[in-house]
Amino acid sequence: MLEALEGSQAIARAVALCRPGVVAAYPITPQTHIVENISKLVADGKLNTELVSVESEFSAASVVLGASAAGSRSYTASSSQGILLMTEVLFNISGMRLPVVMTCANRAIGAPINIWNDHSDSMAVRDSGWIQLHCADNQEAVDTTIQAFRIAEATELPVMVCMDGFVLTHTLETLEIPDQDLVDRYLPPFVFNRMLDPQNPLSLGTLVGPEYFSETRHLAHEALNQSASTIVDVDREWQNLTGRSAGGLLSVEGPDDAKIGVLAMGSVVSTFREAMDCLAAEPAKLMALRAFRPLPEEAIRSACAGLDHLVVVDRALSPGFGGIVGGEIKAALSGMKDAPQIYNVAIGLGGRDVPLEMWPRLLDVPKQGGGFRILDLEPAKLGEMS
Amino acid sequence: MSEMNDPRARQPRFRGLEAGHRACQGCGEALAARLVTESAGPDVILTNATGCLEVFTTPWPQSAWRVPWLHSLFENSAAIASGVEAALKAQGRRSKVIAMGGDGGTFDIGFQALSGMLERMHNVLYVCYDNEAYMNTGIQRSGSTPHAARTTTSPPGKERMGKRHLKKDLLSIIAAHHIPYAASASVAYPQDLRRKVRRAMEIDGPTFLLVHSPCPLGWGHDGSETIQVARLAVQTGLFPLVELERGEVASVMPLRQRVPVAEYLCRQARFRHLFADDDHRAQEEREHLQALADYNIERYGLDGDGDDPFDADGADTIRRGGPANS
Amino acid sequence: MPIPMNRGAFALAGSSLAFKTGTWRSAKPVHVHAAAPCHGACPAGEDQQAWLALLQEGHPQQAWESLVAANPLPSVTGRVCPHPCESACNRGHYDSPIAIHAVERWLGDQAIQNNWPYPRLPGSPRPERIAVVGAGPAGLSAAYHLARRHYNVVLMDAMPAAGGLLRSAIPPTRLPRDVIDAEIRRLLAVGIEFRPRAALGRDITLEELRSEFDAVFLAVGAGKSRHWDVDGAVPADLHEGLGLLREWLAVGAIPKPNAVVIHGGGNTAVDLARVMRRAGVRDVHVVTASGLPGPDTDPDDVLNVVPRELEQAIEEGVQFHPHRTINRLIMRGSKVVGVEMVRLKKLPDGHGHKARVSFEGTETVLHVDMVVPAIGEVVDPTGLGAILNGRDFIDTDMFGTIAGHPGLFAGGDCRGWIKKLTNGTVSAAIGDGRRAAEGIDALLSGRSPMEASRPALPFADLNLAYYESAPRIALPTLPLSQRDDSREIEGGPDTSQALAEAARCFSCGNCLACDNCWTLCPDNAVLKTRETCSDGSHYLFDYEFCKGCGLCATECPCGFISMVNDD
Amino acid sequence: MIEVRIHGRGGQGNVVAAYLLAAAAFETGRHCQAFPSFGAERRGAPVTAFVRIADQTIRRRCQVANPAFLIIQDSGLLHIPATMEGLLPQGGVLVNSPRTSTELTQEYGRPMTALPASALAQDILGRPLPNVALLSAFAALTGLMPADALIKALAHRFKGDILERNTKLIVAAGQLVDAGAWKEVAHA
Repeated sequence: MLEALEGSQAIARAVALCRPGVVAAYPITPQTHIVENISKLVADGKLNTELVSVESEFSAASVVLGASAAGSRSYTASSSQGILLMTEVLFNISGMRLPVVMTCANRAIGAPINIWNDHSDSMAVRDSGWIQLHCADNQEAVDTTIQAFRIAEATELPVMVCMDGFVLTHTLETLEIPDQDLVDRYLPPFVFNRMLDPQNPLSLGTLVGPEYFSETRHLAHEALNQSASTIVDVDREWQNLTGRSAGGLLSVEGPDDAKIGVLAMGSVVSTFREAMDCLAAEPAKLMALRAFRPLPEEAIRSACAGLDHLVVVDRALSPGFGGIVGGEIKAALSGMKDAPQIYNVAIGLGGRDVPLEMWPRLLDVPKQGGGFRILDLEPAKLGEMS
Repeated sequence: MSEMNDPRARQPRFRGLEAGHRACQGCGEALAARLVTESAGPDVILTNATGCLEVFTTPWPQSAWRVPWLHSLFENSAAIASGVEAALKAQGRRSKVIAMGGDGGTFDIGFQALSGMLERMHNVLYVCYDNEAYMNTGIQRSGSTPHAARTTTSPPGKERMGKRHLKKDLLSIIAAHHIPYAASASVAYPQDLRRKVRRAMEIDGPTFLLVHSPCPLGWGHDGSETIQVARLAVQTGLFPLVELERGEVASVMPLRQRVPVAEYLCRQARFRHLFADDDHRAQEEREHLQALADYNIERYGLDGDGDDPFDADGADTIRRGGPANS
Repeated sequence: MPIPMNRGAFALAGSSLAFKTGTWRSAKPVHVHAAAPCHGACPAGEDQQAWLALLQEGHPQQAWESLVAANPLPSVTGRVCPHPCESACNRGHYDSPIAIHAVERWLGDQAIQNNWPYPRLPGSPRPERIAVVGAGPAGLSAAYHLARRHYNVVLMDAMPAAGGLLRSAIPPTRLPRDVIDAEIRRLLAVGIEFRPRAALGRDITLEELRSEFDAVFLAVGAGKSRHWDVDGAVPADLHEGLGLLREWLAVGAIPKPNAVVIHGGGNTAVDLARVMRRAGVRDVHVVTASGLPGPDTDPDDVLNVVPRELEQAIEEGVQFHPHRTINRLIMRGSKVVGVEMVRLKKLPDGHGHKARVSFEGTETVLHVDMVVPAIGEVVDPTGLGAILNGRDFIDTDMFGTIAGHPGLFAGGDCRGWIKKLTNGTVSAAIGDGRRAAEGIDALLSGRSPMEASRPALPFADLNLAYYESAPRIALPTLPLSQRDDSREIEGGPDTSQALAEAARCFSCGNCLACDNCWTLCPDNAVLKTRETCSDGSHYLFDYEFCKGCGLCATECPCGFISMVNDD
Repeated sequence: MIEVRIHGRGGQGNVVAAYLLAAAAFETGRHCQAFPSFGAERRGAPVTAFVRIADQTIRRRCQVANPAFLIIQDSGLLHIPATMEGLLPQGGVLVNSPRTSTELTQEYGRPMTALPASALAQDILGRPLPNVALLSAFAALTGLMPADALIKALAHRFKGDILERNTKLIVAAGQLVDAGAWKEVAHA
């Protein structure tokens, strides 16, 4: 049914449709509304789940780790510092191959403290072994949340659904919330054969020494790589049911003969989609990278075929290196025949507004050339270099 | 082995912790964990903080546990136990969850998660194996390390006499959570320990057990003396065995006769510097520890009144065929 | 093929059993089964700990059967033995020793009351016939142990009834005659042919016995008083102690001087002193070179008397003069009017022995009108011929073998002392009889005799943390005013007392089945068994996993476990 | 697409106003988008929220820089230059003020529509919450939606007495402005 809902509320509804056994909740701006809305659904008897209101994000992650190991579909959400406080546990969850789903309401990382949107948080846990899926709008966020449980449980890998803080979480907009029947058909009950069970007492979380650790890492890497096909399949199945794709691994819009492309993740994609339509600018391809982990190298390469220039948009940066997505895309295209020239910029850091006019500026970047830079930097505000 | 066919399979007790684990000789923690899991029985799910117990029981592909067991991190045993318990509730399963950790994982780094678990009233028994230092990393001081004890991060020297600070009074902090049941126990009193585990198992709600578990390596005593040392800790009053219900002291193990703390200290290398003849600080610190013991005795009313079958002298009396007080 | 890594690196329950931690061990625990000190101290060879254990388990008949496997006369020894077992009892270092004699007496009396049959060892009848000469404690014991082994035994004695010095030298106040009668009657019923009124040298000769029997055990006792004088002086009307006691036991007559000094430190001296005192003699003195029991007295130097008899004698007014000897008789004509005592001690002589040294200047005088020596007896040579060969006693080894006389054995009071085996007590005689039976059986079976010997468990090897102090039972004693010459002075324990006393046993060196090792092994390397293992415990060490920490050995209450190098 | 900016102070229900307006637009079958200016401001500080209303899917997610309409919940905010910033020249300004539209228009040199929303709310709700009254006036001025759509949107959040009083307030406020005065701008 089409509804006008705040993003956080929509996510809470989507989570409820997935019938999680355990939800761990801890507040942090801009994620708070999600757990508030889930709490309200539980309070109103609309969601039957064990809601554990923990004392920290660290425990939130730990609770869903334990609950998942005990065989319950488990969900939590966080942001920013909260994601970083969870870091240790996040690595653990994936290392133990537990199918936890978490929403990351993307937000900058302090200091200086900043509560607004960019991708610093999910980028900081890039290597934690989680699948990371980015959403351009709240419909994608709803659909991806439901898909995430399917992906997680099929692959026994945790999935982080990344949605931009405020820009999506706090935006009321028109979207479709699927029927419970449809979700029930799409998402079968969770069965976990490594479940903690006195009838079949396994030990989970063992110590692995040098003689086997490389193999565990290899298996983790392979598991992430192989999850790509699951992500595609699960999205295709969703599209067959609802008529909507949430973007697979990577979606591409724009004329086939365009010579310039822009690759971006998250809500800026949505703004750029409109900009492509309403602003007069040269023909360009817009690549919406949904799966940052696993990074779909093949899909990116084929999307880049025929391009002369590719502008990679980062919403975070690795000081001393540059854009994180940019760096990865360069690596992904390395050695590609007729690879486009790659330009990397960061924009919209810490909540800086990304207006429609950013689109032509991005298309202008190859003309200016140069290495990585923060495109919407206002040099006047820098003062003395210090 | 020749006497009977596979007697291990026919032991008249449940084995939660199997042989083949890699604890040091005479490990108090291994013993405590064995006793706790035996008393708790098979219908449990364990969580385990990082530490010796986790390391020596589960070097992949082997596990010494015979009950489902989950280890995640150093500081989250209580939190993952919360999650397991929530899942059991969600699924309508009734197994008891037991969270375990050492003193580092309980008094210090895992303290917040523990407090949260207790506050949320999860149906979890938390067992802290208290060996009074970070043993897994090689004997560093923790919040539980007793005053004046030597560790590698509280070495005695010209300016220091071991740990400067006091052992954190964790039980009082636990008591402040007003949980249904909390108790201290010792490996030297296995019957008492078992009884406390059974008691905690019966309660639907958060319970806490602090088990004094000597570490021969860290404390500097022979592995064969683990029980003796643990017994002296109780008999001196340094480690009082008490039971708390909703935060109030419900019962204590009385001391039939006070044993001077020096008898406990002198058996352990971690207190050796307190017996240096030519150091006036040594006696001062010994007296300090004695005063701490006396304080415990007074505070909990540990002085016994005559011979009591459940006092520190009578509690583990044996008779032919088994313990006298079982 | 390496084990393939699985998803999330999980492990299966109990899979650590594949890791054998036993390889870490440098010392291993073993069950040592040391002897309880009571056992080591018992001249009869009883294993008191073993039968106390059976009683603890609630099996009084089995306890008695275990007891009579060594000593067939528990009702007797429970009353008359000076119970060195109790002196040795480790519990004495803790609170007070187990009243072993009281429990022994209770078991013996229970056996009589319930007519429990003496068990025989498994086996089939033996064709050999064995003669036992003398039906005192040693003879009775040897006959019984041989009969237990299915030999044909003929027991002969010069007297009309079996019992020897039990009847002739021990007052009924200590050993009621119905107890002797009942126990001996039941013992003989095991299958012993008793021939009364058959005295060696009078009715039978050694040669006859040797031709008629496959082996002969001589237990003729020491019936002749040892010669006594003081610097050659002997009172004209000298009566020696054992003679007076026998006469009193036989006909009830006892001399009644005003004051008497009895010279000697054994049961005869004390029994006689008490008889005379109760008969009305005003001053009864006992002069002995030994000391009274006490913390400062070396156990080897204590009066060889049942301790409670000594207490009762003092209670009754007998005056003891320990560490003294008679230096001089003060005579008026041939009649004694006093004795001069001097203090002495047994001190090392520099050659590994002890010699009596008297101290000049410590002389004191006792005014008495009678002196009775009770310094012991020697063998009556009648009928023994070359066996005695002019000596006071027959020389044997510990199995009663007499060198140069194959098939001939001796034991009891008639044989020479072997340190630790004999001290002239009933129990020692019973032990002699038992070992001689082994010697005879070994000879007739063509093997070497064996006597199991285990080191005694020192007190320090017990772990006292596991025991509770418990008072020793107090036994009923006849009040002074009611004591006469016939009523038994000390009563026995009732059932609950006997059981309570048995429960006090530390079980030194022997498994208590307390579960401590099983409970406290951090490595699950002690396994409990339903059946008793061959070593007497209910536990097995699983050396595949035992790391050798030694916790079980430290925490074994009774010293049953010890750590040995694991080479 | 119509873009609206709502100015207020923390605690005045600024975001709720934006959400309500968008939800009311949704009730008329339009696409909508509403979001706050994501501040960390506490009660009393000036805050902003944005509303977009369109017939097609709204994809842009940037802040509203050039609103067609301003809804100003506190006339004191008029003194802050940022309040009027970017307003389209022909755009409409609705101000919660006890003063008259004429007075405000004269003072600020551009057309302003005044509504004594706080007083009205105080009368009807018992609390001086201006937002619903302003939304009602806005709906009437622009003709973007009937009062019913606003009441329906409110019904998702409130019920019973509160809903009744707010309904009353909506009706009352709608009557105090010149219905359809901004229609042209709204349909431009």
